[in-house]
Amino acid sequence: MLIFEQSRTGRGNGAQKIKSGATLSALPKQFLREAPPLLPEVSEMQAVRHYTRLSQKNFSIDTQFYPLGSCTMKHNPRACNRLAMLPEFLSQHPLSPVSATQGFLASLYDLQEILKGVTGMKGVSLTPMAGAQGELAGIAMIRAYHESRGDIERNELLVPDAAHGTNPATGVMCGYKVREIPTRADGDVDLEALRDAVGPQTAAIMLTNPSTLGVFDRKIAEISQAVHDAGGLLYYDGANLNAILGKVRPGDMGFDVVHINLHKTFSTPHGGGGPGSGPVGVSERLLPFLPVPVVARKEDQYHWLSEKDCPDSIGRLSAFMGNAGVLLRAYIYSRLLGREGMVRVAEYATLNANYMATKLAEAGFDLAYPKRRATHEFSLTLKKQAKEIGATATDFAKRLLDYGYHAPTVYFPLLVAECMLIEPTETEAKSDLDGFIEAMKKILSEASSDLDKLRAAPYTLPVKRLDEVRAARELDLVWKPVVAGE
Amino acid sequence: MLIFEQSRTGRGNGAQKIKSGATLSALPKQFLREAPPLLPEVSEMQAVRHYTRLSQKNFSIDTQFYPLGSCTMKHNPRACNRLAMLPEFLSQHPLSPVSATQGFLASLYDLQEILKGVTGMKGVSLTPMAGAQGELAGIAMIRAYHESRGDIERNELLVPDAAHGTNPATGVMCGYKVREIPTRADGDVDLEALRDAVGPQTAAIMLTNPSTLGVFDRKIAEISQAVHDAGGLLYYDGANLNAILGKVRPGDMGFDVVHINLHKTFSTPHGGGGPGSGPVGVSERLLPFLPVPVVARKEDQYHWLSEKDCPDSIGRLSAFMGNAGVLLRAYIYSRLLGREGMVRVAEYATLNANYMATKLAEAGFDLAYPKRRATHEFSLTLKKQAKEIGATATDFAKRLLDYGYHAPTVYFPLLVAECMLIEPTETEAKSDLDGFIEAMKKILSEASSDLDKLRAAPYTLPVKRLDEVRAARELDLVWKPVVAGE
Amino acid sequence: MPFIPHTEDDVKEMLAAIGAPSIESLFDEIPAALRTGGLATIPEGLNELGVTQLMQARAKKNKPLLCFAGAGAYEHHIPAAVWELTTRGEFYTAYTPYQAEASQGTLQLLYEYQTMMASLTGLDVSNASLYDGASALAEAILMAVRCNRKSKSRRILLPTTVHPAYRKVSRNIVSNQDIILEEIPYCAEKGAVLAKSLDRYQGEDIAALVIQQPNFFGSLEEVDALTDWAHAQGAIVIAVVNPMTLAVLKPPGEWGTSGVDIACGEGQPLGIPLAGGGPYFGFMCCKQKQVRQLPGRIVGRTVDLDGKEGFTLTLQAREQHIRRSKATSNICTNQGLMTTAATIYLSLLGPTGLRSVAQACFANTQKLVERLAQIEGVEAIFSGTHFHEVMIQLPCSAEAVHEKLCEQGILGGYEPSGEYPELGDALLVCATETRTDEEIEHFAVQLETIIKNLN
Amino acid sequence: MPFIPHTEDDVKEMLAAIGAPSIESLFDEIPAALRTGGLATIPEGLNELGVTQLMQARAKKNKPLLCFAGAGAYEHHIPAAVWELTTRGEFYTAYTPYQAEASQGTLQLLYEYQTMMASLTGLDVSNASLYDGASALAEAILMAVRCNRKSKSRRILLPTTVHPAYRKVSRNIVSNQDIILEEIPYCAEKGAVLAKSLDRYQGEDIAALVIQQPNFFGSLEEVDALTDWAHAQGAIVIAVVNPMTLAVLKPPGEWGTSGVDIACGEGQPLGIPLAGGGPYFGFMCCKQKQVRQLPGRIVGRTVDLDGKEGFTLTLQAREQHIRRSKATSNICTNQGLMTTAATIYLSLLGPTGLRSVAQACFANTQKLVERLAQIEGVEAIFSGTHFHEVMIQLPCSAEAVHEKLCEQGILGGYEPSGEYPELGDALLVCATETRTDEEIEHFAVQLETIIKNLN
Ligand SMILES: Cc1ncc(COP(=O)(O)O)c(C=O)c1O
Ligand SMILES: Cc1ncc(COP(=O)(O)O)c(C=O)c1O
Repeated sequence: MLIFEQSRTGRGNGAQKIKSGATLSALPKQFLREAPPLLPEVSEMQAVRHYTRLSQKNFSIDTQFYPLGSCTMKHNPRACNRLAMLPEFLSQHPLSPVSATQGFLASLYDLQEILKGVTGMKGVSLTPMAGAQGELAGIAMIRAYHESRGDIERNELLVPDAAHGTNPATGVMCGYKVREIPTRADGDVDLEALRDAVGPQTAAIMLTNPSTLGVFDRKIAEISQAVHDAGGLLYYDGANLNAILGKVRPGDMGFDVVHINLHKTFSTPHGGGGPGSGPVGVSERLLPFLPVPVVARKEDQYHWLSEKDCPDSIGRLSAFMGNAGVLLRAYIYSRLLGREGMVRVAEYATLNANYMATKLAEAGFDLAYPKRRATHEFSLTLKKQAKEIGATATDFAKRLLDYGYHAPTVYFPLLVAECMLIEPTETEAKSDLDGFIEAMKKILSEASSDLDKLRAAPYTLPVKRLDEVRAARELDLVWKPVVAGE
Repeated sequence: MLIFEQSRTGRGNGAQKIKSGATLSALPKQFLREAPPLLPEVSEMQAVRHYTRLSQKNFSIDTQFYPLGSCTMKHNPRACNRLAMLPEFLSQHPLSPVSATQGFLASLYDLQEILKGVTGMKGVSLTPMAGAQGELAGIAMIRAYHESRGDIERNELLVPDAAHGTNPATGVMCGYKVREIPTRADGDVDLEALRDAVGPQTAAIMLTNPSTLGVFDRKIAEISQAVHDAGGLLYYDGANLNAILGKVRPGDMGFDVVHINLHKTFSTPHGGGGPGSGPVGVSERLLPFLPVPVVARKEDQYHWLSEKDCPDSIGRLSAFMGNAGVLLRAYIYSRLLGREGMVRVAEYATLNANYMATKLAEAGFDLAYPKRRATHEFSLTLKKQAKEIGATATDFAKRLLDYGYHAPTVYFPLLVAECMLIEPTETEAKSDLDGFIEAMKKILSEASSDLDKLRAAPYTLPVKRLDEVRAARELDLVWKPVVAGE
Repeated sequence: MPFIPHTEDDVKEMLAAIGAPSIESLFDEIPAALRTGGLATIPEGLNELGVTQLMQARAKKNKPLLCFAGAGAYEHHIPAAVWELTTRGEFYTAYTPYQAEASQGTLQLLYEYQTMMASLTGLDVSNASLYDGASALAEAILMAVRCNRKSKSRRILLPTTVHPAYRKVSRNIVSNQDIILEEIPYCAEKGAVLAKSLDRYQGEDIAALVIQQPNFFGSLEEVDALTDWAHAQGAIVIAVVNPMTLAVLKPPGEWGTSGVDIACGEGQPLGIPLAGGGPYFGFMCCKQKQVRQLPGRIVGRTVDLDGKEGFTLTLQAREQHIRRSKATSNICTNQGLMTTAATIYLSLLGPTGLRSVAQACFANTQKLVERLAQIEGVEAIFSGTHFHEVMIQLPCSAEAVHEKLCEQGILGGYEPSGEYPELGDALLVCATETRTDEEIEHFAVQLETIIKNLN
Repeated sequence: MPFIPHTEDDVKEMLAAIGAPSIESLFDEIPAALRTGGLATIPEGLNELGVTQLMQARAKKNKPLLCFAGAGAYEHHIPAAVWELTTRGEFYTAYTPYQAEASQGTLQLLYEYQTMMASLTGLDVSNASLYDGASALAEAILMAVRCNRKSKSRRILLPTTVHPAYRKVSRNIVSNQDIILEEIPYCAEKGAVLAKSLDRYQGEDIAALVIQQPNFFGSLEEVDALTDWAHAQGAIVIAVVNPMTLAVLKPPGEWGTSGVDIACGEGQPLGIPLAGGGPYFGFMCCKQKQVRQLPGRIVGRTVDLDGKEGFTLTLQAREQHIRRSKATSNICTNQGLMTTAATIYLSLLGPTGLRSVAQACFANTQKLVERLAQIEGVEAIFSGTHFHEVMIQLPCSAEAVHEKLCEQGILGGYEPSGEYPELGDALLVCATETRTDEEIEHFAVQLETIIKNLN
């Protein structure tokens, strides 16, 4: 039942009514609203009950194994939330002067330093509010860099076909043409094709390494050289940074710009879709273009650098300081892990992924790149199952829900047919991996024995399989009250 | 699965490991433990997931209508929790000097005053930790009072047969013999029987008014006079105080002592069984005996009264100050309600109960006291259903769970056969009452059409009907690891 | 190990299954030459106790200020239930609801959110959030350019009464797409844009006009006239609004004769703590006919195999993960949790609660300005109708006053000299429903003293 | 109306259904003569904003102190997850799990709790909590008297090394049942009871002996000898223990040759905030053979109709709601939520985490005492082995020192002159794992200065 369907006109929640004795008679009528907005009129208990029950209808990391490839659904330590919500942080107005916010600024400054350390970059700006905004900042910096050198003919961005959709979308937002680079059968970028594509029109290449296929591109040095030789720059999409923490740094691989999804590698909670945070790091030559604000230190005092201090900056990307509270959470997480803990993230995430890949291959599933090491994630192709039995990646995904496991990412990357991209993360125990593997085996046998059943899964969730086609065709995006007599 | 079954030896949760570099070598070995205790070894995520999922297996006020008679399961406003958990309150050591705890003391003092106001008593002590400890304090004060006057032959306590089990149990703990007084067919205490029972041996009578039958004893003035005339005192069990807030006060009815269940009338959360809080209020003549500590005010400063200040006190009943945090929650609640809000509690709780009683009677259920007004609760007797169809109060209770409603109190009070004691509280909306009534009707028809199905309910909960007899016969109270080879 | 559940035995078994000699060997595809020496600059790990002590010490270095600042972020009372529910693990630690059947909680909530926002703005549909108010305006401008097929100019009129940071952010985000943001001035007396001042654009090709209501100065714009003017020019109208004020102010969907086309803004006033500037959330609503140009996620109601009501992400073909370079925006992760809080906030307040907040904000700022105006040399700069923010003139250095107020524990407002030098010494002040009469008096007394001492 | 969902229409419909003219008429069975005039002394209602402002102001009137006090309540680090989970509505707002099928969350958790407590104490079974440590001792004494069928004396030996408040509370609770609590002295040098000092009770009818370990002074008692002595006398042995210390100290179930009969104590160290003294929780464990005398609720594992594992309250025939005047205790509502927190706390710490806390407490107090002993005239009073609390001697008025320390923001410990005048000027100090080296040094420096100024 929707909250609106529990609403009754004239029911007030007195505890939230502010008594001001004020009227708005001073306001000319033309500015005023006539009919009240359609907001529910419920008691506090009705609201609490409604949203508590709704929450119970979600899968989440706190309740299920959630091996969503490239999304890095790992444990969100509770201390990060608790400490980022200390009253002194929550009550800080964004325009408070630096003299009153030294504790907050010190934390952001330290985070900048830590991110420099793990990426091997020379400067970091924390302001982008998600990975995609980090990309926007990064590509805008690349553009500003070329323009600052008068190198204005570069109008093309190279993007491997395995790239996340945000990469090409960002390119276009920054005014670039996007050119796709194919991937070889072994999962590495097709270096020949890249060499053919690269040229004086190349502004940059956007790469994820390990890629979203779940393999580490072994030719990264050659790629870097090819692009740099042509005067282009290298952009690192940090969505998979968790795979290589402390093992290899984007800076050492030759990248000029990197964004980091703090909501992935630094385990800030995904919140049912956000907020995230996408700090950007840059090499020396791009330093002047970093988006503001950035935190600087002078002796023991911290202060903001803004447009005035950074005249070449691509400027600000949010009204204030990006997703500050997410930054605090990431900072706390990074201190909980420390240097040893960060390396362990890469190590155990990789161990878990390789274990699952091996076991699932043994169970009869096809790895998309069977000859390769898995990184922190790996892709299966269910092409065989789809063709031979008629069970698609969607069917497996939906049925997994019945077994109490969230489905992996499906149909991404697009170049792997019937793809399942599986990322177990370092925080899952072997026993949970084994449980998932068992479920996959069972579903495989169900697929042979009772395909119809599989195709109608799930059965144990609040709803059965939803009609997504209808959702898009008969758009129903807001609730409307049933008018009496209709 | 139990948390122990997820444990693996050697798994450490590093985030909770304190590095002290210390050993216990300074401690003689005879003081030391040899084998480590059987505590689970799980990661933070495993613990979070386990207890989150466990929580989802509970019915609660936040998720269900929970009309448990006499237990007053009403909405627990979230501000009470949030504000009682402000860091300055949580971090206060109980032995902190009054100079450092004025905010805390002021709140307790105000609460004492508010409780005096609603009960009509002359003094209040907040220290008892639940209703039953309030009873113990109250009866101990009555005993101390009689003894202080040299009136030492009084060894009997009168308790109506409808009384809660804590009443007679408390009497015995205070060294009294307990004598039951019968209830008349109309629900009032049998005044004749009382007059026969009362005498020089009578220390006091313990009464709940409205009683746990869901009726207000109209002869309360006569009862009071009869007991007082014989030199006995009147104890008010305040579990149902919510029914009469602002309508009639125990003090005005002639009671000498009262306890208040803050976790009922003042809506502090029940927490799956506690904590509660059971402050006691007394009339003038019992003031010297109040348990300590009590908060006093001198000009604008608050301080504790302890044994030294109150030489006749029955003393302290807890190591420190009872359930202080519960007291803060009750205080916050009382300020949210205020005087008008308190009267409304009684009014709307009574409206809801009378509405349900009427509707259920119309639906074919028998009210235990059909000629009486319901108070904030009322009792049904399912004698007819049990006898004619074979469906017991238990069956109805279990089946209600399937309909998403917590069962009312069943088989209490004992004097009503197949009793269901229903207390909807003021915070439930008419639509939820109607839903419950509908469910009761459906179950009634199910009882006739498919008794077997009813008798095996519930079906939709994490477990089916549990074998309670086996639980008591084959005691399994702690988990034991399966030793390899067994 | 913190947060890693593996025992030594687990590791051994797993490596054996993989057939790898060590964890290290799993990284053997990384060219040795690139391998990192270590993370020397990263501090060692702390346990939770240590981090708690660290962050509590940091928190103490933040000095709480009595807040009379708004300028895009407002201190409002947030009912305790809002964050107790929002931080429930099932909301807090879920991902984007791609698997609809396993995400009905988040999805239904977002559908409710969309309904509330559409109703507040008086428009037909809402997306499920953007990053913040400023970037939402940038997205609205991009959307307007996409929607306005008739206009070829890519020219947007952007009054300087729009939040300065929003204008900058919009510029930074849209400028690489050859879009022209043309700033238009305000009336120095009213602190708002005069419709007649737009006469000079009459007949020109304008893609869109942006109107902020209440504007950055807290003044009310002539939204009806401005909207009608723009529509007459064939321009799209973008409203930037504070959703709290929409409890009482005319919703953008009703501005002028046909209402605006797009409304966007900052959702922070709806139950989101100030928190140093974020996370907040941007919202965007539009008319039904333009829904396919709306950026960001959208939830729709549908049915399951049994015909039972359910919710799912829909119109995903607008989004980057499907449409890639042709998407309406590159946004992926949005501000989901913040909309969760806002939805719960709005449910707890309801229409009357929200209205009472708006009224109290209006009344308190009124009181504040009246009280401050009693101080010699202090007065409201603009004569127009204001809502819950007012630009006041000071008789001495605003920067100095602002600093001294902070020393006294008061955040005295927003000091506009950087962005609006024409205003001289001024402060943009604000008193929401959380400010008491005593606090207003305290502010006034402090301000009076400071001015005296400075003069 | 706050928290009441009724609309005017609802009220009308409901009254019509009842057939009553008004809500007021529903109270017509209350004799008019008794009716309350009103609640004049109760303040008017505040909205949530108002109450928030009130309580925040109250909180600010509480002055935080750097805590070196224990004496029955200890500042420990509480992992953030503990209370985030404990305050989930489904735990927080559930009732006693009388309907087992609808309460499996709470019930399974309690079964886990019982297992943990039984293991920590080394005994067979545990109840599901009592009010607090002090009242748990009172209940243990009552239980011992019930269990010890051979003893007719109702005489309990209660060393004065047992927490003074526990002794008082026990007296207040049990004294109406003709039970005699006989206090026995401690060795002035060791700060503990000497087993040989009990020789004078040899052969007497003693129902039970109470032993607190570590005792109130933080000293370790000769628990083996004391237990064996008591058992030889036919007395029941009751242990009062701090469960945190049982990570490293010998569990009561292993004291002497056959272990104690009953162990009880205060659960606060297991994840419960200090909170001005409560709510905390009492625990009680005993041997299997005495489980039917155990007061309070007990959860058992059983099966459902399908044979599936499930949990339910059991042995309810001991309890007041069934057995009424013959119940083992009058306790009904207990401290359920606190045991929820403790169970989660213990799960997060595990055996090694809890051990590390115990070790750090031991080490920090050791450090503290060594550092304080460098101050002229300050030294540990007792020579016995102490755990994480120590009674120190001061060279000047302890009361004055305590007060001055508070003025400096330090809670310097428990000042024992009221309860133990024989100790002269003394302080019982404690440094848990939460105290840093800097804080210990700060305490020492302040103490030194204060002593200098007082002398
Ligand atoms: C590989 C990759 N790149 C970029 C992104 C975009 O990041 P965000 O969602 O934080 O905007 C994602 C997010 O899923 C991703 O997986
Ligand atoms: C009528 C009555 N009296 C006394 C009590 C005992 O109160 P408590 O559970 O707080 O100890 C109860 C609790 O259920 C009750 O309903």
